[in-house]
Formats: sequence, C-alpha cells, structure tokens
Amino acid sequence: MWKRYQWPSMPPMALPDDWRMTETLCAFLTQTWFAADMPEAICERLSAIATLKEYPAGTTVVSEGTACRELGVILSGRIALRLTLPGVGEQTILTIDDGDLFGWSALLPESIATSTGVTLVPTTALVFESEPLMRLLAEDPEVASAIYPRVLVAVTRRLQATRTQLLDLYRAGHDPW
Amino acid sequence: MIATSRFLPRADLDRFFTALAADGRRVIGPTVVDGAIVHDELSSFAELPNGWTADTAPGSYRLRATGLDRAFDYNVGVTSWKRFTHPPIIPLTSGRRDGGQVVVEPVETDPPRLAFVGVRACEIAALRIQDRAMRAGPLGDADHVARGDAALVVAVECATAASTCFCTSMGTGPEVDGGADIVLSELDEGFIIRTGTDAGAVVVDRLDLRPAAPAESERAATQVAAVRAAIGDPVPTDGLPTRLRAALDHPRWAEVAERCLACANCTLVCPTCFCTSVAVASDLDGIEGTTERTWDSCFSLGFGRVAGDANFRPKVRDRYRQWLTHKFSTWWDQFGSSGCVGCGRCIAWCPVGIDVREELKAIAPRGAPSGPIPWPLSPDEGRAPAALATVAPAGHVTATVQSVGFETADTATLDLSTDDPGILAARPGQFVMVELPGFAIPPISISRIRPDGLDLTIRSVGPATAALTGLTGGAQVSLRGPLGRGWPIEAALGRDVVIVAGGIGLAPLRPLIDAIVANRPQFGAVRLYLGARTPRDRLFVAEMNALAGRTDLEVAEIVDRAGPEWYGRVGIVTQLFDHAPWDGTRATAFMCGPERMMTATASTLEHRGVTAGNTWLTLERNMACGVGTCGHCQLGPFFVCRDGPVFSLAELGSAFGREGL
Amino acid sequence: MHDLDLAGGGSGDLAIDVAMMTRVEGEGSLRLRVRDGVVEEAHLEIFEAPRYFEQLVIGRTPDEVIDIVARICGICPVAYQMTAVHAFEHALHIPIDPQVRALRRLLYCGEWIESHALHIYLLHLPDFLGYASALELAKDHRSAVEAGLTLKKAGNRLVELIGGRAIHPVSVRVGGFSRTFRRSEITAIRGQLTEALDIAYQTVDLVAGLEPPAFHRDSRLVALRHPDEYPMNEGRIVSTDGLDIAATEWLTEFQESQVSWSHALQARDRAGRPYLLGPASRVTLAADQLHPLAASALAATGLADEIRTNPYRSIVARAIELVDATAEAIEIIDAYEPPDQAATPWQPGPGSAAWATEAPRGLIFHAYELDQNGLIRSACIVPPTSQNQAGIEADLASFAPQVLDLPRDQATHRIEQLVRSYDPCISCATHFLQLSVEDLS
Amino acid sequence: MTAPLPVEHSHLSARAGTPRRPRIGVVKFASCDGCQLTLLDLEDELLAIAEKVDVVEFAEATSRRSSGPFDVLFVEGSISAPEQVDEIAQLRSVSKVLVTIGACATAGGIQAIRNWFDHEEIRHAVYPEPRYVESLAMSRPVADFVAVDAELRGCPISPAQLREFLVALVTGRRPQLPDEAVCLECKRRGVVCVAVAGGIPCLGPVTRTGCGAICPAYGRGCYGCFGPREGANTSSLAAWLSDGRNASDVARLFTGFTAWSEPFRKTIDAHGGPPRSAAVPPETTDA
Repeated sequence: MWKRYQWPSMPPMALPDDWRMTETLCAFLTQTWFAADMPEAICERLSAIATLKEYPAGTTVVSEGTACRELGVILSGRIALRLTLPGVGEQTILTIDDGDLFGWSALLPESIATSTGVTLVPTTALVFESEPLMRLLAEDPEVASAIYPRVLVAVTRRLQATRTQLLDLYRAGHDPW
Repeated sequence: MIATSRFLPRADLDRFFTALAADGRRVIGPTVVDGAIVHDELSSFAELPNGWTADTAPGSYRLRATGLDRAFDYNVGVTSWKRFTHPPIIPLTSGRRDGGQVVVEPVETDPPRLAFVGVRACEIAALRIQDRAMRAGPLGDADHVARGDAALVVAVECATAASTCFCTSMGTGPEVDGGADIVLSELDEGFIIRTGTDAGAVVVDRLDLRPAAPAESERAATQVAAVRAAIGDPVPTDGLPTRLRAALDHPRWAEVAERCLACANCTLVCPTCFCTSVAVASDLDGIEGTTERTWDSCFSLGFGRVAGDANFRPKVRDRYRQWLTHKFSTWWDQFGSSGCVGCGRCIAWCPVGIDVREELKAIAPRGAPSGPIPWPLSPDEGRAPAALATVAPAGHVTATVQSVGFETADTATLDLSTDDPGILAARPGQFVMVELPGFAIPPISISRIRPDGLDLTIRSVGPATAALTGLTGGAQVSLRGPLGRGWPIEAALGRDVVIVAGGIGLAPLRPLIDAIVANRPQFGAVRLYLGARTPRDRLFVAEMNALAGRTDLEVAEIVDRAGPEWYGRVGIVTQLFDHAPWDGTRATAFMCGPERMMTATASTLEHRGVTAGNTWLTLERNMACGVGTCGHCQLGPFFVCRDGPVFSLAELGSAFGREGL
Repeated sequence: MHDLDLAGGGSGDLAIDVAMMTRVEGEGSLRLRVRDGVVEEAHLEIFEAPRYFEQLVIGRTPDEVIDIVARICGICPVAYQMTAVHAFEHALHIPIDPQVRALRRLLYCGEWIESHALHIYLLHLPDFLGYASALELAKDHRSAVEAGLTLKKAGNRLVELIGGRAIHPVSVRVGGFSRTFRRSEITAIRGQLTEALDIAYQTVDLVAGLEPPAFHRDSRLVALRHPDEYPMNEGRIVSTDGLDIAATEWLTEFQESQVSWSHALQARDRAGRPYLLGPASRVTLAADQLHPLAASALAATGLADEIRTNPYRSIVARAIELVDATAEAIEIIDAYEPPDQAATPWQPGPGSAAWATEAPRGLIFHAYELDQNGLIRSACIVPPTSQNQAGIEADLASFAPQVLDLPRDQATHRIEQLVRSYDPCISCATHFLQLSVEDLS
Repeated sequence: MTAPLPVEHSHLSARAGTPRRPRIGVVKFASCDGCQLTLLDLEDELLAIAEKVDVVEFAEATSRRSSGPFDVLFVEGSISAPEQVDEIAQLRSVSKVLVTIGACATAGGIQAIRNWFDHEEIRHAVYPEPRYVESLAMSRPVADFVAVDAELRGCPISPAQLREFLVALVTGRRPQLPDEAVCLECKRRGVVCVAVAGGIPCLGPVTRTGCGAICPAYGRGCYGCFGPREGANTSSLAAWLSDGRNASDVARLFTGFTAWSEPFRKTIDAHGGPPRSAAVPPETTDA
C-alpha cells in the first residue's frame, strides 16, 4: 500500500473495465484516507455526482485567480500547489497526494482559486462539479457533515505549510560559539 | 562519631591555630574587611571578628560592635565557602594549535591544604550539597572534588540568629551534627571543642585539653537551642517541591520580575549555586589557546543563549523561576535534596531586598495544590534500558581530519580518525565537545561511528563552527566525549521504527539509521521521514537515495519550499505520515530537528498512536561543560548534556516545548 | 580626508596648511602665511568640538565634579581631578592627612610618567628621527620604543594602583580617597619604578643627544613654585619676569578672551602678552627643586639655558621630569604609612574655590562658585593648552622665516615639530583657540 | 555568558582568512581621546598588534593618513557638531566594520547632559560670542546616525576588552564581551557589596560589566560608565534608592557618562531631570 518514495514518476493506476460505475468509484474513494472511515451510503451519494479524471504529468488542474469550478480528491498521483512570488518566481508551497483535496475554492461563493495546481506525475482524481456538489451539500446534511471536516483538513494543511515557510524552521542563525 | 567534648580556654585559641598550622594547613576564617565579615586567610586569633556581629535584613548588612569579647557572634560570612572549594575563576585547559597540529591539555589542580574555621551548620550542609552536585555525572568536577577533600572543616555552632536565617526550616541547623572534622561551641570564657573525624582528632589531640564540664556543655546546648527558638520555622518546606511544580504559571513570577534586577547577586552569594561558564582566550597568533571556568548565573541573559539567536529564558520571570524552582524543587530530582540550606545570604545581598521566604509563601504556600506534576519526580523513571554510555568519556583526545565533505553550502562532514577507545565507544545519539584552541567549544552530535573514528556533520553558523568546517585533511581537533545519553536502540528491538529528521537534525540520527540497517532483521517496518528547507539543503542525499532504493525500509522526504524544478513533496514533515496507514502502537519513534518541528511531529505521532514513552527526541541546549556540572543546559530537572540529549516525551512531560523553562 | 596640501609660492614666500595636526591629542590644524619674508599669518586652529564642561558641572556636587572634569582630557585626567579636589578642599577648609597628600603626589607622578613617556617616545621622537610614527620607528629601533613603552606602563600601573584605572581614575574624593591602601599594596610597584628610573636616565641621554633646529627666543615662562618641592599639586604662580602670586589669584594676572573671528577663548596676561607653560617653564623656574637625581641629570646635559630659549629642547625638560617623577615616586612609596582614614569627613556648603596645579603640559587653573547647598553654581576651567596657544603661535611667527629656504615638506615638518614640542593637548581645550595676524596686532 | 556580536562573524573570520593585514582606522569626534589612548596603553601588545594589523589612520599616533577604505574603523566620540554628521556618514561608507569605542560614541558621553538644556543658553554661558561656535543642540551616539557593527563600552573602554576584541579580530573568533551586570565581576573579585554593606548607591546591578568592578573595589558605588546592561531594570533600582532619598538625588546618580542611553535617560526624566544649581546659570566665565 504505502508507496516507497521514488520521484519523479509513479505508476498510473490501472483502471478496471467497469470503472465508470458508481460503486467502483466509491471503492476507489474508500481506499483513500479521505473516505477511509466514510459511511458506505454517503460515499455512494458522493460518487453518484463524481466523475473520474486522469491528468498527464504537467497538467494545470487549477489556476490561481481564476474561477474554480471543480473540487477534486486525488486517487493516485501528486499535485503541486504553486504561487508566483514577486522576485522569487514560481514557488511550490505545498504538494498533495492520494486522498488529498484540491480545488476547495469551488465550495466558496466567489470560487476563485488561491493557487495554481499542476500535476507532477500522471494523476487520477475523483472530480465533483461545484453546482451539483453544493446542491448535494445543501440538501444532505449527512454528506455535508462528512465533507466539511475533510475540507478543513485540506485547508489546515495549506495554513500549516504556509506557516512553516514563514517561520523558516531550518534557517541558520548566530550561535553562541 | 562525636568524641568527648573538651574545653578550649579563649586564651588558648592561638594554640589551636598553631595546631592547625602544624597539621600543614592554611587557616581560612572570618575577619572584618571593608565593613563586613568575610572569609580570608588568618594568621592569628586576633584577626577573628572579636566583638563584632552583623545585622542583616532584606537588602541590608551592617556591622555592629557587640561589646563582648566573643569571636563568632555573627552568623554567616559575606562570601560562602564555595569561594575556596569552587573558586570564581580557575584555569581548565591550555591548548596549542600550530599549523594543523592540535594539543589540548587539562590544567592539573593541586588543591591547597586549608582549614575552614567558623563553618556554620547551614554551611556544612551547603558544602555537602555542592559536593554531591560536583561529583555527579560521568566525570564530575575534579577540581571541586579535590579542593573539598583537601579541606578540614572546623564548625562553629551559632550562638545568635540573624533576621535572615531560616536553617531550621531547611533542616540544616543551627545544631551541628556530623559533616565537620571539629566542632566549636563558643562560651564567654572559651570553647567547647568536639572532634567529628580522625583528621579532626589529630589536631585536637595536639592541644591536650581537659574534658568539658557538664555545666559547660549544658550552657552550649542551651545557647543553640535559643537560636532555634529565635528562628522558628519561617518557610513552609513540607511538600514544597511538588507545590512549586504546580505553580509554574503563578502570576507572582511576573510580579517579582518587576522588582528583580537579574543582577545575579543571589546566585553568587549562594553557597550551593555552582553554575559556571567556560571563557576562551588566545594569543595574537591564534596558536596558544586557554580556557577558564568562571562563576556564571542563570540570571544572566547570556546563560540561556543558544544557536540561532534563541534564548531559553529571555524574560527575567523565566530566570527567577528557574532559580527558585531549581533550588527548592528540581534540585531534589537531580541530587536528592533541597538546593537551599537557609543561610539567608540571597536575602541580605539582594540589592533590592527581595526575600525568598516571602516569594515562597506567595507562590507555594502550605495547602496550595501540589499537582499535576509537570514532569516525573525522578529523571530515572521511564528511562530506557542500557541507554547510558558504558565507557567513561575520554578527556582531550586529539583526532585527525581525514577528509571534509560539504553536504550543503554551509554544512560539512568531518571524517575524523582516532584510536582512542573511549571515543570509539560512542553510541548513536551521543555528542562530543570539539575544540580548536582559541575558539569556543561547541558540542557536536556524532553523525557516524566507524571502527577507526567518527563523522561530525557541522553547520557553519559562527566563528567556531566556521573554523571547523574550514579545516582540511590532515588538520587536527581536540575531542572530549562521547557525552550524553544516546538513542535507546534496544527499546525498539522487535518493533516498528519511525525516524523523523528535520534539517541538520538528520546528523545525530544517522548513526541510529546505520545501526538499524546493520541489524535490520531485529526490527519491524522501518520508516524514515526527512524534512529540509529546500532541495539544496538536504543532507546525505546519495545515502538517503540509496536507502530509498532498498525494499526493506521506506524513505520519504519533503522540503519547506521549492521551485518548479522539484518534483518531490513540499510541505511540513508531518505531512509525510499524518495519513500513512501504519499502526503507531507498534512503533518506536526517534526524531531530531528544530524544536517547533519536533512539537508538531510529536503531536502527529501521538495521533498515529505512538506513545510518549516510545517517542524519543534529542534536545539542543547551550551545553558548555558536557558533563552536567556547569548548569547551562538545565531543563526542569534535567541536565540535557548528561540526562540527555536524548529523552522520551514521557520523561520530558510538560517540560517539552514549555516557553521560558 | 585630511591629507597634507601644500600651496605654491615663490622664494621668500611660503604657504603651509596642515589640515590636521597628527601626533597631538585632539584635533587641530596649522596655517602659516609668509609673503616676501614677512609672516602674514601664523595660525593654529583647534577644531575640537566644544563640550561645554563649565556648564556640565553646574548643579553637581564637588565629588561629582572630580569625576566629570577628568573627562576633559583622557591623557591628563589626574591633573583635572587634582586641581578640582584641592580647590574644593581649600574653599571648604578641609584638612588633609599628610599621607593622603603624599598619595596624591604619587598619583600625579604616575600621570607625569605616563604622559611624558607617551609624548617623548610615541609622539615627538619620530619627528627627530624622521619617522611617521613610533610604530614605524619600532621597525628600526624596537628596543628604544619598547623602553619607552615600559616607562609609560610604569606610569600607568601607578595611576591604576591608586586610581583603579589608568584613564579616568575613580578614587580621588574630596577630603582624601575613596579607600585606604595597605603599605604592601603600595610597595608592590616599587620594582617596576626602579626599572623605569633606569630607562628615564637613558631617556635623558637619548633626547639630549638629538639635534634640534637652531632657534632662540626669550618668551615669558610661567609655572608654579613651591618652597620645598618640585611644583605639582600646589605652589605660587611665578614667571621668568618676576611674577609671584598665589595660585588662587590666577584671574588677577591672566584672563581669557574671545575674538570675533575665533571659536575660542584664549588666555593671555592682562597686558595681552602671551606666555608659555610646561616642562621647560618648570625646569627653568624650579630647577633648584628638582630631585637630586634629576638635577644631576640636568646638569650632565648642560642644556638648562637652551631648554629656556629653544622650544625644540623641551623634550629634554620632559625627560628630566621623567627622572624627577620616577625618583620621587620611589621615595614616596618608601616613606608611605597608611593614613588612619581614607578621607577627612566634611560638610557641603557655599564658597568660592580656586586652585592651580601643574599638569604634565603646564599650569592648569580651576575656579568654582558653590551655592548654599554646596552645589556648583559656576565654573571656570583653564587648561594649559589654551594658555600656551598664543605663545605657540608667537613662536611659529618668529620661527617661520628660518624655514623659508627649505623644501616645503621639510618646512612643514619643522613647523609641525615645533608645535608638537609643546605637547598641545587639544582635547583639553574646552575652549577653541584660533589666531590670525590681525589678532596679534 | 557572551553576547553574540552584531557583526556578521564572516566579517571577522574573513579578516583572519585574508592574507593581507586588515586595514585599521581610528578616528574621533567629540571626546577626550582617552579611548583611543587605551590602544596605546596596551604597552605589552602594541607592537605585536601593529604587525598583525595595518594601522592606516590614527592621527594621535601616526602622521600616515588615510581616508579609507577600512576593514575595521574604531570611532571615538559623540556626534555633536554639524560637520560631524556628514563625516560619520562618509566614514561609514568606506568601512566594512564600524566599531564605536567609549561612552561618547556609544551613548553620547558626559557632554550629552546638555541635551536636557537650552543649547543657546549654554553657548551664551560659556562664550561671549556664541554665534561663532559651531555645535549641535544635542550630543548623540554614533548609532543615531549610521549603522554600528560592534561597540566597546566604557568611559574609558577597558584595555582588557580592547585586547580581547583585537585578538578575536586577527584570529577570526567571536570577541567575548559579556552584557551581564557589573555585580558578577564584583562578586567574582570578592568585593564586599558597597550598596548592601555600605548603603552606598551603586549602579552596578543595571550597568554592563567589563570594567572589572573598579569602583566597588575602590570603595565607591558604580557610576554606570559602561552604560545599561541587557534588560537593565532601572525602575526597580531607582524605586529602591528613592526610599529615604529625594527624587533629584536619584536622577543625579543616573546623570553620568551614559546618561543619554535610553534606560538611564528615562529614569532621569522620571525623577525630575538632571541636577541643576539652586541658582540660575552663571554669567560667562571670562573675566
């Protein structure tokens, strides 16, 4: 299960023939930490409005400052979230892997992406259109109460990553010797 | 044993001095200098403070003529006896660095044969307490021990009580029972003299004195009993250590910090405070280099300073709390007794009259809560088996640099060769003090242990580390060590292993990784999580990639920030395993990195089910002596250099990550 | 920044501008203008920033003043402390223990030794031997410079012993000292001084053998004179032309004034005449009071008259005083017995204080008014250099014609050397001085 | 025990590393020359030091002159005249490491007492024709005008600290210049505390160490010539001293050679300002 870390490329997941069926998508989803302990029913209701997408390495899945219409859960692969910093140029501030969320801006009213997401390796993700997802979340409190905490985890990670970069933990300073 | 009491007529006191001299001793005793009673070398009875006493109060000390012809009607001298057993400044080493060749030699101490005359009950306790502290640790403080052993203690029972005395509360006096070679009780017409040891008897027998009359002994007893009554029991000592632990966040700490000058006088007059610093000096050519041990104090800002401009006790509140809790609480953990003997010097000699008795009453009064205890009562509890160094650390060993390899722009690995068995007995997680004569002496973690030497991976952040990383093959350095408690590898046998490293923190973990890889079958799943600032700042890249290539362990790395050229992970190190599927309850974790990174890692590991007792980390502190005698690296009850630098979270308890401790 | 610049000029003309005098204490510049052999301008400007000491001491206690006025000069702080403390003790009628008086003379000896050794070896000797500094001199004559440093060190150790530190000592208090000194403490330095005495002798030989430029002038020399000791802490103000007044009466004979184009107050006698202070003046006016060893050393040089008339010989007078101060210091140490108390108790109160002592570079005068609380109401501090100023410039004017035929750099060197021979302590100049031809008229 | 020097250590170690001797300059502003004299007072080391470094500017000691560049420039004196403002800026621009030496350069010096008073009044009091005197209304530390890399405190600086600084400079290590209280040196020396045992007001607890605790050793209170130490708790000391002493006497204690340093200045202001005479400022001092 646990992938030994070898970059830059990881094997794309092999898809079975029936991969379009809701229960199959649900099965994929529950393999990730995102839905690991998610009730079957909720998982199915989510999968019903989801579509499976495959991105070759180097695909821009979200674009900073543009409207973000899709929320994605990575099934396999890796996406770099990047900002263009004045003077520094393009910096990767966070990478996300299996089970991580991208495009959570899609759940916000203005839906403007706060960073650019680029796949570093061939990546497979379960993607939700924002309208049906918002509708489902509005109608189905069970799904909502299952989704939002997981979205918060994704947001928290972003904050933590930004914070550690601000603290610049490993920097060298004067020593007393 | 206390032999029969004899009587020494006042007129014969000079004979007593002569007898001490005949024993080959210089007499150190009380005398009046610059308006105070100080301890100095005496040549005759006449130099004693005959007819003088001192009135003490918070922030005040005044000599007063008593009109009586008595020599010891005062309580304690200005300077404690530590001036003679633990001198303010002593030479430690002299070194030479000529070309690449380095030799460092300790300065041998030849302790003077002294007789301390006029030692009070509280001061006997102080001598014992400081002696215990200076004998502790892998090496102890040889100079201190030698000086203490060479001294003859002539005690005097107090006949008066100063307003600042509280020996009764600390259980150290006023009666003298044991710990003295000779005990005097002063009466108007002379002295009741008892011997406590054979060394004392040798001197007293020379005097050929008549036994003391029962009435005389009786008067002496009454005299000291009156002193006990006069002092009373001013400090609530029962249960004080645990009450203080519960009061670490008491608002009074901030209040007293408003008044406290952090001038260090209390610690310098304290008869048990032993903290010192190492001062480095060198000649203009940078060839001759010497080090000295000088009195220092936890009240100075510099005392808590460590790498990265960090300071463990930036606020006066932190420093006062460190002093008080150490004296009355953590001293018990370290040395099995209180660090205070109730002599009252810190009260009288505080320039703004802060009274430790009042602070104790305000911070930890009787009946105040005594729990929860923020750290284990004894550092021995929960200590990993066989975690302590088995071979005594080597003194100054000259090692030769075989090669220097730069890991990053500012970090280099020195490949040192030595055949010193002590050094080669190093265990993963231990460190060595690395000296280039003339430069400050940094503690450096061992980053590889080889049959013929050590690797030291050093980051150049200051002159000393810059000089070390600037060395080339053939150059020499002087090593002291191996020091500290290493990684308790045995504790992980048969278990999964999780290793989390941040930046330079990978260096002390590398020998652990070596050991585990060498004994791979004896461990369960082994996982390495490596964090670095940027891709360029990763250490031992080739080695780690090789490990990543192995099928029997898992390696994941992540960096804080990266450009588009980096295809690896970016984020914080915990991200590598916060959703990993492994079961923490079967794992033993080892981590090292910046304190913030370790606190984050600790909580993630906890969530993954790794218990505090199975989570091991190594702490950075300002380690100056390396053997637990200088006091710099204290953290709660621990000396990081001696009890650590490796600790389990269980051992550290709430001391871990607490600000200002 | 302050590089030497030489303006052009024909024969009989000379224009010298030294933007910054070197090897003097403090900052000053030199300006000389000669046209057709006539000196138009001989002008030594001191551009040390003013520090207003006479105002800084207002409202302070006498003991505070002793600490403050020391900071007027880092080279001769003892001179300021001694002048002030005696002024206050005189005004408040405070008797001084003879041993305290002896200790103070010992302290002053230390400063003389340190200051004279500094000037002879580090500042002035390079002039005579043609080096830019003692550091360069040391490359060729290391032992000589080391000897000078040993001598200087002895003086510093003496000031340290009694004052706590070599610069701005701390122990001088009204009534005595801040502490007593055990005899053993004082005698501990004797060996160092006997070594210094030998060097002092050699110094006399060394500097007496130096070839000075020929220069003869008959200036008015002023110094203190004491009936039974070489002038230091007390005496009457006397001069080569018969002046003889109490030290407290300085203001009746001399005065400070300011001219419209000047930054400065300068001192002259009330007739407007310049005068000169310092070793040459003291040796001339108190030769009979020199320590026998110094007196014989002086006699051996046979230069007593030249010292009076040729400023380039002042270095010899300075060396003679090195012998005197060192020999006296040893005698004081041998005779020392600790006083009963460190200082005579005293009560603050109103009064008028005035006193003069002999700083290494010459007579220094202080006057203070004490208010009803015993605090300073007003102060007048006249350092030696501001008194020497007019005299130095007069010497410049009369010496200038002699250098007209020299190459300009040599001429400049000679002129600078002349100024240095007075060991001007410009930092002392709480007052600026500036001179121009008009001012002389 | 040792304060990290505000100098990037690389500057110093670079000095040691470079084959050529570091170019040293010594300049002064408003001061008494005592601190630069301290360099000449290192009698035992002076010639050896001169071989290790290249003294290119030191007007008091040599006629060789230079206007830079300097590897290390020692600056004595406070900035107290108009032209000095430009001069220090110019010097900074040609100096790699600028080190202020002494109370004048680091704190404004004793002459900074004038900062509390009316400049014109003081000029008139000393000079009959003050309009010809060039000075600023305030005497201020060098750090108020340019960046300072390191400072040696004291009035005057300590020869031992100067020696330590120079040795560290040429050997490329960090100078050990403790920022702790004078009390530590005092107690190490075994001096009986003049404040506690003698009731003598002493600034030792709030003053930076380095002098060797000279004043207490000579039976008097520390007068703070090394200036405030790290975290000097002057308000607590002043409160303790005020007990049985009126405010102006407390201000008097702090109005010394580092009076203008912030902690001391605030204490002086909190206690009624510097001492003045009961009488109005005197008339001019010329006869």
